[in-house]
Amino acid sequence: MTVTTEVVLAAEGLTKHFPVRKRGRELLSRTNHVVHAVDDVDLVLRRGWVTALVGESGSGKSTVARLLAQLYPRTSGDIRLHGESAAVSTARGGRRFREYSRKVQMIFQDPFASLNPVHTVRYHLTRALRIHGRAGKGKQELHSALAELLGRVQLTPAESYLDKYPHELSGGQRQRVAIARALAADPEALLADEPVSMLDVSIRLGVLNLLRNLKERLNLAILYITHDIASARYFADDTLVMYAGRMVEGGDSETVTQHPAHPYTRLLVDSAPDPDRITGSAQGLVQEEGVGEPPSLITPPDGCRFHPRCPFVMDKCRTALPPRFDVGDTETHWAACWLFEEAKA
Amino acid sequence: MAITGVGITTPNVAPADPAQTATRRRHGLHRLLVNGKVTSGLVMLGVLTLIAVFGQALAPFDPSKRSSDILQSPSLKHWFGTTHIGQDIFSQVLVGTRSVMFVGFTAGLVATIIGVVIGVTSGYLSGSAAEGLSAISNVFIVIPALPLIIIITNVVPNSGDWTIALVIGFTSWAWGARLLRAQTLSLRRRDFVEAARATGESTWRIIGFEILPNLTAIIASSFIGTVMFAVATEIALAFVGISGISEWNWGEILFWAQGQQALPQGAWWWFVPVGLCIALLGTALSLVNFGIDEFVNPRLRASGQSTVKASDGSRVRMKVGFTPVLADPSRSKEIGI
Amino acid sequence: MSYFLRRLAFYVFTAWAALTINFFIPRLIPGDPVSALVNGMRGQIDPAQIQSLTVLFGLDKKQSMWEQYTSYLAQLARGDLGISFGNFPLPVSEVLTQALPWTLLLIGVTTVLSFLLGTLLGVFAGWWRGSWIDGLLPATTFLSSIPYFWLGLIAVALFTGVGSFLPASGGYEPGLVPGWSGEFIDSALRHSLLPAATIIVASVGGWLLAMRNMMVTVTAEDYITVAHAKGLSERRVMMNYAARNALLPSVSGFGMALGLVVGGTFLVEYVFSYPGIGLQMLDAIAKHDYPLIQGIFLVVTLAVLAANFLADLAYMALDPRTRKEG
Amino acid sequence: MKTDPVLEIKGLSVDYGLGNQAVRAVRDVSLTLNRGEVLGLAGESGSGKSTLAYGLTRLLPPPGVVSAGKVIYYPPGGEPVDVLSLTPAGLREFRWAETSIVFQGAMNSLNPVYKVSTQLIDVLEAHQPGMSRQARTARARELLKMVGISEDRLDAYPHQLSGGMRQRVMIGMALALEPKIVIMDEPTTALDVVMQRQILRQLVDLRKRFDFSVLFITHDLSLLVEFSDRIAIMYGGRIVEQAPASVLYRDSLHPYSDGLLHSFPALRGPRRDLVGIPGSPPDLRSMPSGCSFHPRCPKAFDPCSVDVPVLGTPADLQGPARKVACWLHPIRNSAD
Repeated sequence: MTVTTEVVLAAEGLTKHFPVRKRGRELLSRTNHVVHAVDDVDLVLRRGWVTALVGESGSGKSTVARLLAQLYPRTSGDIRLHGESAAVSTARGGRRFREYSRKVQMIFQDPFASLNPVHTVRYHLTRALRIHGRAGKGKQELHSALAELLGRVQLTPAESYLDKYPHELSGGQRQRVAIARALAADPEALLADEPVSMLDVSIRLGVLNLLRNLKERLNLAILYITHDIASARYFADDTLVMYAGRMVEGGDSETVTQHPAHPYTRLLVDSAPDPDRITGSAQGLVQEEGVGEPPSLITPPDGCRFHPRCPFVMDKCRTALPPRFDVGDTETHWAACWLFEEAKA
Repeated sequence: MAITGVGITTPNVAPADPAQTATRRRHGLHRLLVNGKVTSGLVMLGVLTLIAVFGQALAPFDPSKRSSDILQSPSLKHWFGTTHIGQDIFSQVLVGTRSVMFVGFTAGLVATIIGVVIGVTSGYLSGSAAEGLSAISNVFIVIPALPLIIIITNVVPNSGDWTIALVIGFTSWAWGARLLRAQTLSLRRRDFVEAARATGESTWRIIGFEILPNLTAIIASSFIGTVMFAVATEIALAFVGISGISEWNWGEILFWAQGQQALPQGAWWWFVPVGLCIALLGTALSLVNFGIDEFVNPRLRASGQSTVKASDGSRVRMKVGFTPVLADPSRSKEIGI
Repeated sequence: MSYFLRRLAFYVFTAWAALTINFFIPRLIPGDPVSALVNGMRGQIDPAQIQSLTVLFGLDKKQSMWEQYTSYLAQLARGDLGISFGNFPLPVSEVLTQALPWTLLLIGVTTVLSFLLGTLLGVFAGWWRGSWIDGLLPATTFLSSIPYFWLGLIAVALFTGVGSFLPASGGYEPGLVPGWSGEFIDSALRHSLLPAATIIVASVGGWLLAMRNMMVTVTAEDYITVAHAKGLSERRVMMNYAARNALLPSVSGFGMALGLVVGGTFLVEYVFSYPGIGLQMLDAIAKHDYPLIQGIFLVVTLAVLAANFLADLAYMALDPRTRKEG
Repeated sequence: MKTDPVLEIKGLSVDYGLGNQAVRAVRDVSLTLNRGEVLGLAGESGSGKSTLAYGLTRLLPPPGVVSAGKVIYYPPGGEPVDVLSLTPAGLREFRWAETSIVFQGAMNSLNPVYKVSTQLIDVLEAHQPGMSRQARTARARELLKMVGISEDRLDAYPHQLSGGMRQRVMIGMALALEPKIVIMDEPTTALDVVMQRQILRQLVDLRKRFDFSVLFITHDLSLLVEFSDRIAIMYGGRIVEQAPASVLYRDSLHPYSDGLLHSFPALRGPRRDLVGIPGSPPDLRSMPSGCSFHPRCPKAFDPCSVDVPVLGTPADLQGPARKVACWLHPIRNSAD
């Protein structure tokens, strides 16, 4: 796994703080409270490569996707497309944003919500083609472009889908239409925000396999956001783990899932259902680490954000923010945890 | 592991379901129109609109013309009777329909346009401008509407139908704006709006083509609500004698009836038919609005049959909390769907 | 807490907006009816009153708009609303003090009663869908489509007249002196019965429908199913779970609907010649009594704001989510 | 294997709507819940698993109706009761005292306007009217402690609690009257894996202490395999396979079960090949003829599209605990 391909999209120090509405007495005070949704996130997406971003709900992983799609303005940090800063100053409209969206497209979690109920499949796809100038000239070219798009997501024959409204399609078909819409721009990077979590178990695999297939055929860079660490192992080349707005661990998927380094990743892996641990009645469930809940992101803990729940907490963890340390087992495996300070030395 | 051991015994299998024909999916306008309430409301409105257009031509008499038939009760000649100076009330009602419908629908249109612009803008945009617009609509909701309209009508010279319609329109857009703002706020956070942005759609296209079509039902219902309010207000203004006496409308008939002590004299026909016409128009509008409510909020839809025969033979109302158990559990007979 | 402060700020803003609208309206009146009156009445009208009318109507053309505005606000702060032309030489504030209690009692009590009655019926209609009480809906819809005043007129024709227990007009028997005497209170009550009944009949349908629809919506919530699953009594599920939650939007809607309700009830006062604000207002309009019109608009707006504020307090008491975070 | 039944569902059918508009969501389901076991019920959306649970407790909202079948409850040492023929008063008494339910949406299953304590106490008020006020409060406190929530949360409103805490409160409430059966409808689906694990751990613990049976409904088969004693798999309103959890995981008979088991990636062990299931779940309004899975089934053959296979013990396999409804495994003649 030492083949590294060209970096398409990179985030450097990406940070997003949402302002909190002031209430009561705070109206009189000067302090501005913010939700630290995403803090200082670095990541790269490579051509023909799937990078998974794993975390619980509220960990900021969806915000990362929206920041990368430039749907939200950043608080700070930079976004680089092929090494050049591609940050759009305002999140709204503009030719620069449109140019950016031609290269970076996004797929949303809920296919029941991401298609407008009043428009047909044809409208959704035609708009996406038109905006990016790929609708061709005349009806004939448009139709063949639409048919080709639907063919790519295995919705054939196109005629039986084009004039359907979203409510006439099943969940899996809707998500395929959403993927087709993203592909209409002919992007280089695809940001998939939990693309299968709202789908029935039996059809998840079909959509994931389609994405993998597209990645190979179109040489796409894919960011795969999920809360299901097992699917990251199955589908992604690299895996990053996020906790309470910060990246805590990263490396190639097999290593991160099989030899998790950060105590939070270990907790996540231990918590995942494991059918091989067949015990009749879940006796294997009895262990008492990592209790509690994720911290408030308005007043996140100092130091490592996991320290209030961490079974290995040291004094240092409470005050100092751990940088990325190499874990040492593979080249790319790192963890933001003081336990690995020596490993680096 | 697939062991194909066919043909040992065929167990007592239930008969196979017949292949189902694809269910026709009804949606949009069609589903709205099959709603009985909407249809009957629209039919009633249609009749009133026809009267509004052709009332002048249909009226058997000139509504203002005096005659010797003074204060007569309804007869074949004067269906709704006559006034104290012998005017035909039926003709007055027919002719007066136009002004009522005109003011109602013009005011409704004006208010809806303002409401849509203010509501959708303040819902889609954020920041202090949006907050300001929302505060203004809240102010207009709280300020008592009728006194304000009375004052303005009183101050503005030449209060014909146009003036009244505009005054009502400009003062009663706030309810619609508030509803639309709330709905736009929730639509704005929906994924399909985000997705349209991510695709590269421009802001005005998102508002016009992604958000507005989803607001159709609410716009229609707030339009109808404003029409109801405008009709009631116009009639009230005419009744208390504030609006001009240039054109006939239903309120004006009541104004004369009240001024001439019609009821104490027993001239019920001077009041009752007009009142029923007002109620008819109001009911028609309400029916359409009920239909729209049920369209927007499926929980309000009546579920057809509301009682079933329970297993003990009694009829049980279908309600939350106690699922009825059907009387005849004939298991052999699969229900044909 | 934050909810409370936000609402409070909104009321202050609305009160200011009403004051400002009130400031501009007389300045739009074409011609100069006020100075004509002042000139006509010279000698009988005292200089302080002339001064207050000058401020109210912006007759002092030498002043800038801003100066007019500040002196207008200062004058209002003193409670000086000018003199009433129609009731010369009574000050507007005095006319209002006489009329306001009648309106507050009649409209206040009947509106609250109608809300309570309609809401209660709505609870039943929404809970037992398809029952006879739900079947009342078409009738109540029809009734609420009829203008209040028309219903009042019919009521007068049907229930009053020679020998009837119910009087057709006025607030009390002519000749009685308003006060806390048993005779007066009895007479006032008798006079208010018919207008009150009119308002209730005309407005109950709206509240009923709103509550019924909220009940139907709330009944599909999970916590209602949980309450049934817990084996609670039907009455408890209906009242403490369904109605209690369905009430919340109704209460917040109550405050906002007041601005609309007030208009209709004014005409009821007119029909019954009930000596309240509404009658005064229509009277003042007929007499072009601009200071009184202005005063009434201001007082009514402030009264509606106050009622809204009470509705807000009720809402806060009912919905724990508006209270401070624990 | 325990075979002492606490709840027996016989031939239960549940419809949405009446007459010719009826859509049958649960078709002739028979299922037995044994005393003290965790019975997992798995299936995709629209498979009828939740409808089954709400139908048997008669909590299905209109237009749902139970159109056929019996649900027999065996109280310890008492006469069996047919839940479906109870009067409303009898049903009210039966509910929560004998069967309680933990719903999927912890967010919406608590009444937002009442304190947690009020909602814990009103169950006690309804079922044990003789209990004193102090005793009730003490019990409410005890219940919260049982699910690991500190007493000072007794006066909290639902909106002040996190999703995990709310679900714990619901579990505590479900145990208030120490029922014999607890039905759990996707109790952890809305929660994170870490929280899910914590709550399940607690549930295992509580089940040991109070010895109730659990009907655990979820679409997450990997969770069920680990957590339950027996698993029943539903498809298109019918139970298609039923077996002890470990047996089902190692050797599933129905192609649908097999497809489900090969639809989720394993976190541990060697990477295995994932197959998935082609097509999409059936539309209840237009069910395929015969076995409703046949259009998606890789092993479908002649009879599948014509005749509905009946659930029973397959003739080609031993062991009384297994049942399957598939033409690949014709059932033993004496099965029923």
